Amino acid sequence: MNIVRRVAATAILIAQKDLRLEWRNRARLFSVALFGLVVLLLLSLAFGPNSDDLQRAAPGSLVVALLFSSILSLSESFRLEREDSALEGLALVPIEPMGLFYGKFLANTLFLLLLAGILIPVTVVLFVVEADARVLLQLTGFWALAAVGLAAPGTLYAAMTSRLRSQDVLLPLLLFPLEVPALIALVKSFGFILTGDPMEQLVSWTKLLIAFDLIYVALCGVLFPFILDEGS
Amino acid sequence: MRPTGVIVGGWEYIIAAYIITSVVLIGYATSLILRWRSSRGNPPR
Amino acid sequence: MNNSISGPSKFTHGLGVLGLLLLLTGSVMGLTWAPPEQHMGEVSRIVFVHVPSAWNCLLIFTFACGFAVWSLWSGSRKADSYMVASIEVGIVLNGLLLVTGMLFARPTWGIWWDWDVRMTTSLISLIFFGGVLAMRALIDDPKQRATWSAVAAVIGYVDVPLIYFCVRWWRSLHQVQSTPDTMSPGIVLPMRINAFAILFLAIWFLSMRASIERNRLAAQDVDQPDRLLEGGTL
Amino acid sequence: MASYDQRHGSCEMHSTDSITASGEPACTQPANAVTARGVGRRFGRTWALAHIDIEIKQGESVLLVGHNGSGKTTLLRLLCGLLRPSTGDLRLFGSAPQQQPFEVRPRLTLVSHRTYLYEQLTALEHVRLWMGLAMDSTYHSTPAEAQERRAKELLETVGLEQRAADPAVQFSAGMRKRLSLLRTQIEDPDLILLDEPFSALDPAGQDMVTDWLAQLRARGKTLIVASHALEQASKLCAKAIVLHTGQIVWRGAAADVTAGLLTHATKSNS
Repeated sequence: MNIVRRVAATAILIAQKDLRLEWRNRARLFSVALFGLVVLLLLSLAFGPNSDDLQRAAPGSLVVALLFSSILSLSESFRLEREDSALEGLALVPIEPMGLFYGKFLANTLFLLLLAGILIPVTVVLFVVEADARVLLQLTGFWALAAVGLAAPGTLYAAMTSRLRSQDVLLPLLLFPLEVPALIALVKSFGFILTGDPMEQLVSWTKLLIAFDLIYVALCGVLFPFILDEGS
Repeated sequence: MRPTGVIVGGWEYIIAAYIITSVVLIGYATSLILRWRSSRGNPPR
Repeated sequence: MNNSISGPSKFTHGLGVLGLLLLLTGSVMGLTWAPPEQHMGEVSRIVFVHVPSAWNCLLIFTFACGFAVWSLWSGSRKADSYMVASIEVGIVLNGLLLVTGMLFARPTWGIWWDWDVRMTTSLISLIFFGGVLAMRALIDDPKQRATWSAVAAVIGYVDVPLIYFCVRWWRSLHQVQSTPDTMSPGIVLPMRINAFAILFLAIWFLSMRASIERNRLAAQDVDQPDRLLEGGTL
Repeated sequence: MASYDQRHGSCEMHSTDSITASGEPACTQPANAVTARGVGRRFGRTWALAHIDIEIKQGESVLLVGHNGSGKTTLLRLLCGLLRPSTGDLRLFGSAPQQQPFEVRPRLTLVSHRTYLYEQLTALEHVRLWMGLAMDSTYHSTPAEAQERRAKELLETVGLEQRAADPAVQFSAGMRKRLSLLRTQIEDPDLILLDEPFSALDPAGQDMVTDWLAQLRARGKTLIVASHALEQASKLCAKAIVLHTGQIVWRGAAADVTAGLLTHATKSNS
């Protein structure tokens, strides 16, 4: 089997496994989403009760809630592999490291998408935003783009920090600064989607997000095998 | 600010900038020398 | 295992002294000899320390990325020591450029902080590379420490132009970058002198910091204990 | 220092030798399963293992004995490439486990005291995951029913067919051990490293493992067993190595290893 097929086959197996574990652990998705809801609630209380203020704060609040809950789910994704040193078992097989990365990345991206499915409608309600089905779909689409760019470095950093003390501080410390371009692009495009886009700027932000995704999905895949080598 | 649009004065900011720069650079250099001494201080067996 | 104590060469020490002298010269020239800029007046004299540290900060972070790639490629201690040195020196210059930038922003724009392209970008890079150093401090195994921080440094470095580009779209207030052609020679010369001065100083910093790292690692080296028993092969 | 440099020089020579040997297929001498020369491993400032010289031919079985903290687990982890030696030259089947993981690792497996299981995955799902990951080129082209059948057969060999649909979190320590032992069947390695294979198992399970390992041995597999259960383990292995504080202090026939010898060998060297 050539390397690409091996990576793809491994990635699919790992993603299947992760999603299955995720499904068995539905309580986790539930609690992560609940955390996102709490963030949204706090932000809407902080910016409210004036509905104009709320509407202006809606895009930023949604992005912050999504990022905060994403961090929780990402840091969890490698805890599973550490519980019984399963990662070591995978290294012995030996598994294609890139396959492991893209498998985890895929599962994490899907998980982040699920989060949006819960948090976006709640934002629309709490922040008194007018939104029809098309708007909701657009918001989800942009989040999907950002989720890819968040899951790629997120998976890589989670793999590192899960082995360190005080991982809960370190993961956001490393990941949030990195996500600034995605965050700005997301806030801007959410704003345009919710309040109209007279200058047609949405296209350029989409391009920026896609470029961000491509760079990180490729770069993190290349760098991941280095950090997997526990044989230090 | 005068109508000509030229900013007048502001020497306190200039002096602060130069003092901070020199303090930071000298401070870092000192810390490097101290750390270098201590890293050399317990020579390996 | 190289157990000898490592330190900068005579040439590097000389470069450091030269950097110090040049910095004094450039700064005195900037404070006295250089003419005030036509719009910003005397306050423009801050650029003689602000702009050179910004240039060198970017250059040193670029070094850090190069050393990180070298470290991943070769796994050598030397590469790792220079990588951590460049990150640390880069952070010092980064902090410097932020503070002088704020001191420049207050009299010219009337505010301490503005979310403009360069300030935002340099604030984020400061936080990120600080995070890399924080991570390093938590890893005990030298090999793992080298690999992981190199991976993080490469990813962070790639992010810098993305942030820059993104914030420029987001908003911009910073003045258009001046080129030497539009500036009077009285401003260009001290700026260049200080740029080289800080570069030379930074090279001395790098060399010192890298030596410290290598000395610390060498102090960890312990020779194999003596063989207790001569045994045949099984 | 000097000895390290000499050793380093000799291992360089060794590596060039092996490259020419692999370049010329005429050289038919089978490579040793394990060749360790002057291998040592350091954690921080302490040496967990030092001056390890081992040669194990293919098909041999070796018992690894020593008190807790004598370096048995570290040695096993070095041998399977999970750890890199700090010094010395280590080769498995003629290749360095760290430099060529894809040549070496498919040919060996480690049954650790950790079981490498996912709490929420069922026994059957574990087996199928391992089968998939083992990258047997035939696996992905095999029809799903055949895969399923093979997975169930494998579970029967460890007596877990009744619990195939239960998640690992419900398993007792012994059942987890049985499930993790299954890996030695799926990957069909040439070299099997076992860290305390008898721990956590009931007598029936211990007999199962003994029979199983005897079969593997009969099929010409190389076994390295680290165990405190001297009685069972010495039945399986021909040779024995005694480790004490990270060094080899005794080598000989596994049958000669008794608790008395262990105390004597380790005491006379400390």
